[in-house]
Amino acid sequence: MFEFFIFILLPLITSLFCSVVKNLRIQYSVSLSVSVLHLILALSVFLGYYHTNLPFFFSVDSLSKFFLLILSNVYFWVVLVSFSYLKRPVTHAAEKSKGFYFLLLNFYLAANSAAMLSNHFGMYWVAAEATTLSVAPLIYFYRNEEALEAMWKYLFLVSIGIAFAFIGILFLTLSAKGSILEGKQLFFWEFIRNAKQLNPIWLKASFIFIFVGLSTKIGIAPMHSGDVDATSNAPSPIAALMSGSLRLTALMGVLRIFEIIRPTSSYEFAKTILIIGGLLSLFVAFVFMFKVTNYKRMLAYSSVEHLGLITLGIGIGGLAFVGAMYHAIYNSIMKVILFLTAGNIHSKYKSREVSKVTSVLNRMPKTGWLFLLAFLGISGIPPFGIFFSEIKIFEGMLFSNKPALLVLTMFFLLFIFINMGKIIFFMLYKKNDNDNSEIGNEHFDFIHLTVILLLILLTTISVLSPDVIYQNIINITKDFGMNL
Amino acid sequence: MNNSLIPGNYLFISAFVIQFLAIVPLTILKNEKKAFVISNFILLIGLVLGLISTLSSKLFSFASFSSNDTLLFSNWIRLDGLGLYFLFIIQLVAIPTVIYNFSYLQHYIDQKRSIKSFVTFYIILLISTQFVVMANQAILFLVSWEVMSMSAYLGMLLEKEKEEVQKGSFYYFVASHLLVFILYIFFFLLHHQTNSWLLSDYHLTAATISLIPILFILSFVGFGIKAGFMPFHFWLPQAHPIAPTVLSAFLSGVIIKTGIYGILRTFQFLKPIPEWCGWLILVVSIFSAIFGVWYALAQHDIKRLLAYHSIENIGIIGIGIGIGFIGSANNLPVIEVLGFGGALLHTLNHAIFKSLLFLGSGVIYQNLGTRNIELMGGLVHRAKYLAILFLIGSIAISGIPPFNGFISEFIIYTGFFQTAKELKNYYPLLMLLFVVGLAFVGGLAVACFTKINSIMFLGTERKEVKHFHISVFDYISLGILALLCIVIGFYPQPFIGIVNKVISNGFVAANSPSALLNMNWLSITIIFSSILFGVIVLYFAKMQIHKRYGRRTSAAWSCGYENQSPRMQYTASSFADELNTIPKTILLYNKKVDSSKRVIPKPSSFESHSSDFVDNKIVLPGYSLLGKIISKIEFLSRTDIRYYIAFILVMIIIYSFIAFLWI
Amino acid sequence: MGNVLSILFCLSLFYVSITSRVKGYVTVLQIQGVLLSLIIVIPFIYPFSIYGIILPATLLLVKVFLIPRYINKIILDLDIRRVIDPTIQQFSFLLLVIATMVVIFVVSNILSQSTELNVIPFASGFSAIVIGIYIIMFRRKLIVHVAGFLILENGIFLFGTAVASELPMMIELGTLLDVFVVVFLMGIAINKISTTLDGFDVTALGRLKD
Amino acid sequence: MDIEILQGPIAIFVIIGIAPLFAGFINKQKAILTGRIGAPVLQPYYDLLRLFRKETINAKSSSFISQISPLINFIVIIVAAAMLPIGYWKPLISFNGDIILFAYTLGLARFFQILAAMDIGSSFEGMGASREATFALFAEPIFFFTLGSVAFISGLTSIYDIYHSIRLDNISYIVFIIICSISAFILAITECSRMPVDDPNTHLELTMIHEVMILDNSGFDLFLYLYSSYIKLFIYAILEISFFYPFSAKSYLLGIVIFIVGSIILSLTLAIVETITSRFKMKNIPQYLLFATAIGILNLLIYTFTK
Repeated sequence: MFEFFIFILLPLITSLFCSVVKNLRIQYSVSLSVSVLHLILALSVFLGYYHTNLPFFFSVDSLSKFFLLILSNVYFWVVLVSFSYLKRPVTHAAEKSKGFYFLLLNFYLAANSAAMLSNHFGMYWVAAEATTLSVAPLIYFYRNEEALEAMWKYLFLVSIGIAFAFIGILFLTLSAKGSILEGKQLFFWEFIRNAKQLNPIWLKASFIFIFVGLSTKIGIAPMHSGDVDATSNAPSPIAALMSGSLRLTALMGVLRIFEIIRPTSSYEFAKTILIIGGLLSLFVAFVFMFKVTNYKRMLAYSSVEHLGLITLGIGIGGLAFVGAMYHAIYNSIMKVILFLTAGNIHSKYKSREVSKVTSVLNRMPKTGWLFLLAFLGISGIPPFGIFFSEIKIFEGMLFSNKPALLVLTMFFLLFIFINMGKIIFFMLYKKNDNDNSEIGNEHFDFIHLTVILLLILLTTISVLSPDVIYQNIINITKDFGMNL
Repeated sequence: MNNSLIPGNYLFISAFVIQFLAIVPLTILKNEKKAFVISNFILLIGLVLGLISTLSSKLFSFASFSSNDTLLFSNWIRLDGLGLYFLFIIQLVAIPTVIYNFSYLQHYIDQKRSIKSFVTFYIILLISTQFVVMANQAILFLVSWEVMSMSAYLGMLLEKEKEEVQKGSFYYFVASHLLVFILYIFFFLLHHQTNSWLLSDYHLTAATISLIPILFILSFVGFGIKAGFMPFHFWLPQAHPIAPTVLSAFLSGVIIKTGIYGILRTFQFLKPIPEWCGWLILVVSIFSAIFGVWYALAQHDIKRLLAYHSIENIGIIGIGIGIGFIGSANNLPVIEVLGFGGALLHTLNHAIFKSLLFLGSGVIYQNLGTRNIELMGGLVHRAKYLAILFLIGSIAISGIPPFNGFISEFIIYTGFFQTAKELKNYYPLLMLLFVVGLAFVGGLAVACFTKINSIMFLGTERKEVKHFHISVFDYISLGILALLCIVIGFYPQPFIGIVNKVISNGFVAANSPSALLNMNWLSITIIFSSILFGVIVLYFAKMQIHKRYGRRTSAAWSCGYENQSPRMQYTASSFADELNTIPKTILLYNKKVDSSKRVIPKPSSFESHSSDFVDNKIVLPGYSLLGKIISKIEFLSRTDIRYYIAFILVMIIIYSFIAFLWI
Repeated sequence: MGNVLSILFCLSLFYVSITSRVKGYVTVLQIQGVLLSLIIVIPFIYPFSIYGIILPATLLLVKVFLIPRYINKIILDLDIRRVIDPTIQQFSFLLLVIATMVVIFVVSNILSQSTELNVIPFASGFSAIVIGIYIIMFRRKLIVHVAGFLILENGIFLFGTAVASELPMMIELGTLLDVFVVVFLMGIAINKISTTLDGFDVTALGRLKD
Repeated sequence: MDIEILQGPIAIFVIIGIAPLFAGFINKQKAILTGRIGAPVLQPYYDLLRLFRKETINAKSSSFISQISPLINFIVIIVAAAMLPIGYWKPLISFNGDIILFAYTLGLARFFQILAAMDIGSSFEGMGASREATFALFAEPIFFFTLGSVAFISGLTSIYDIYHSIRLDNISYIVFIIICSISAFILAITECSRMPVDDPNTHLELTMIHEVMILDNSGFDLFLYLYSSYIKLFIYAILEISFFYPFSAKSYLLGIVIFIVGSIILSLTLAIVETITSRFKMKNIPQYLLFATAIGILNLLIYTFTK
């Protein structure tokens, strides 16, 4: 019960508290302490120091504790920088948003934790929808036209998507007709245990609907647009939160149904669908990297790419699945780094257009170098984790029964890398005649420190590759019935 | 003692620790200059210790050497013959560049430019490069490889505000990422076959022989991109010129050799290699060599010219490797030894003279502020010793006796002759064609290096030089390298011995034939010495004759043509014009002659320009074609949300259809 | 009884596809709310249970009173022109709707042979889902989009009753609450869009693209 | 035994000594063929002596390259000469692979020659240097297609061994050798700047290659250059003559006779060729050289596939 309190109720209470107490500093300190508590508990659950016993529709297995830790970690860093982020001068309209910021953030934490920990499809659905609702107003933080449009699109597209996911859940019920599950609750484990008895047609339908519906939230192409709009227009910490954890929350729904479908005859079908989805996402990222002129959108497409890669890895299975799980952690941290540094750039240049952002390395050397390192990291350069997870995915793909996909994937990744590099290097080095580039009078602020800490964290966990993470991922693969 | 390092691991480890420590002053000291000098000094000590440790290994002593005693640190590090040899090359070239840094980076400090990041990346580059050749674990190898590539990339950014630096470094960046993808597949396949990540475990069994061609192609393309073989070279002439000189020297001298290392390392577990692999390498290499040097001839940018020469020399090394492969395929250790021996020695030689030339050109660049050789001239009157050092490097790189370039080319030639002799039939014909190709390359190299030497150093100054300063560090670093050129040229025996030992440790299975050692090195030494001796004697004789019959200087006669001006000298463009016109379609060589034939002529001008074929006809058009195709894909970039909602429905229908097909 | 109500539901769908007034949508939403409440309340009338009445009552409250009123308020506040502007002719739209419904009913019938399921509510619900999407796809007004979304939600609800899913009360209420909040947020957004972007059409939303 | 050791040094002295005579001989024959009396046969010696005694003048713009280049040229040419056989006399330098050393030492000479020409900073010398670099490049393959192809066929890599491996027992091999010797003749013409590639008689034409490179040399420097060019001419003559050593049937004496007779016949041939042909256009020279290379390739092809 204690963990239920910490994970779900406490953030809810804090959320209420934030609606009452209007002092931003107090809100910040309370939220930060909640996030620390959350992180500590998530970590101890993950490490097995704390044995959980959650009530109602909640329980913990290897997958949920893994994703919960990712969420908790990302959330902690986002909250950590939030205050210094909020201190920055914004427009008068956006000033009003600050009051809601921590309220919604805490609500988000509660909803997302609930989604991660739920063991019931209905509960999962409600919580996942609640995360959308908590994030949507945050997208509108700046209260300008773009933000409004992005919020509308995100809200609308994701709501419809998630409604489709609900249809998928109903199909799942339908598939249980005539089995011993009929009339029972929609608990994950019940379904997993009795998956073989489910009606394959409805199961497939359920998978399709849940996957397509949640795709809007994960950002799987071609349902990615709402996500891209939202992440590119949200304030950077929120964008980081969305890329780092919200997408994974949605992915978890897909993973659950995938886990159910695994022992049945539809397994291969589900894998194919996941592979198609992943490849489509890579393709979309590949296409848009040629066109994109807005660096935050570029990062959003990078998220599409990486979630696509994770989906692809899951679809391939085996070693690629392990790689995908690693990718989930590394990508989440990397995205926080990227969005935070991009946010720094944005607050200096006041523009998201690449053409207006020039010679970043001269004008803000610290941010510039960190941004460069982050780019290297996200494109799979060691020692930043993505390298290690990518090679696992690649290896898995090479020795799956579809090695040709590897060539396609590498082709996409290479051109994504080239075009992303072009944009980022343009920003970093290009010298504009107009700017009187005063060299390096950027002082070291809190966000730099955070980013450096994150880079160190990422490098440490990717180089040392703690056995506990590996063991947990192995447990997940065992849950998914894969032998390595 | 089962360790290839005779003094044990401590010296070895401490060398690396000290090299790492060199980063510390950069992070804690505020003063740029102080931090840099201290750090560079520590780095130098670390490298010297490393070199001592390498030199005291069994490879460089009389101790016998078996491949069993090469694994260290739970098999993650392997110091076998090949690894130690490349380690030696790396450290040997790194030391002069680090010495050179003392004076070179001073210029940047004077310009108030921050060099801390550059020095940091340079240190990381040096360390990671050493790890590349020592790594015995595939992941460690890949990580060091990537760190090496990326630190080199980051180092290139020292003058990042320049357009050409942005472009060139980007080429490098993309190429190094591209090749890593190929290496991934390569190592995955090996891992899958042997179930091990250790390079030393990679022995293919009979069942997996069918994989050898695939593995070979992967390795050749992957490592070939790094090495800069001709169709894959497009990044090299873009990237090397724009890097800071020390870095270009190290890139051209050492980093591209890691590609060669990779190919040679790969060969160790790709046995039996099919013969066509050798032919493939030979053809690609001769192509690289000829066109590398031909492109070089058409360049006016000294560093780009040298970069193209790297392609040429990689081609020559590749020729050696190709012969070695053919020897291996035909089970003829004699040929194998000659081929690999030539390749390995040329790798060392090229590392030496290429860094010598790059560092020399860096000195000129620092003083004149330009890399365009058309604006130089008469520098011999300013810097005689620099001219001599540069000349030594030039003669060496052209493969002309009496310096080291000749020695390795000589081995490769002998390899050709030997192949023709051992494998009768049609081999003599084919081998002769390659020999002629190689001789042609030599001729082009002579044309090219006479061009640069004469345009840069000889004649009169085309552009006024205010002052020309060369520091003592420049002389030390260039001197070390030039001395090595001379030593290997005049007295190659010890180096031949080392190369032979490398080959017998891991290349040729049975007791290796001493084909390399049996060549007439003594005659070569004697002949070279007698040439030197003869020239010296004749020089003194000449002095005496001048004393007797007189000698004076006067304005050049030039058929009585008076009022010569520096601008009337032969230029680099005109020197090479005739040669470049011949393959102008491949060199994309175009001239712009603007001369008026009126009664009172206007000023006329002549320009020539060459651009890279692969880059301009394949890579860039390919990329823009892709971009064009992509821009046709409009349906994805709609602003209207209704389309995306329609996509949900469409995807559900498509997926349902797939599901329907599944039944 | 459920089947009759489902058919009435289908009729409301026909109405919604030919009406050209925004008000018509609100009316249809209210009717559908009532129908849905009736459908779920039937099993609890006899024997009567208070517990079973909670959900239908909430549903009635949310779908018949709160949401339609809220939408009406927006329509009045913003003075949205009463006429919807469709992108295709009403006639073709109706044809499309009919064709879709026929396909759905036929497919459901085929599917019902392998599984025991209640064809009429199932197909009606599914039709509502698809027609909701159609409404969004072929109409420009944002408020109509919201209405389309609500029709889709209603369809899901009906569909849920057809497959007899046993969701716990708490979760059912949660879903209702979620839907309500979504609509609430959408309303706010439409308000903002009409003031800041000067329009209540999708065409006003064209800034974000690549 | 003692004589064998002495063979090498003696051969070099013979080559160095006779070389100007050979050049004088050609000139004399040319003069006779064109109906002039011509300079005496020993004229090259007189020229050399005259130059030796003259004051040396260096251009102001020249550097140390101009000082050492003639020396290197001279020494290197002598070293190259030391690898050549005279009859059955073993040359001073003879080891496996000396054919490569031979080609590359001449390369060294050329390298410095070009540098020395460019050292003056005059456009005349520049032009000559550029042409020298270009044509030498195309001449290089010819060398390998003549001597080199024999080497590849025989599997030997020492010039002495290569020439003495030639056997006259196989008709296709004889044809092969004859064509090789024709190629070698073209090579000699090119490398020694004779007609139709270059005209050794004129100085002041823009059509010059070799002569224009040494325009600004005088005195002892010019002496060295001139002497090296005489030796070079003779070296290539020997390369050509040596194809006929097999007729000597391994007799020392007959070998020397062939050497002498061959020299005379070759000088006559050169004189005739120079009399009856005119210079090619500059831009046609690479084609001409490529033609010679093509002969070499074709020759080797035919030989390889008719065996």
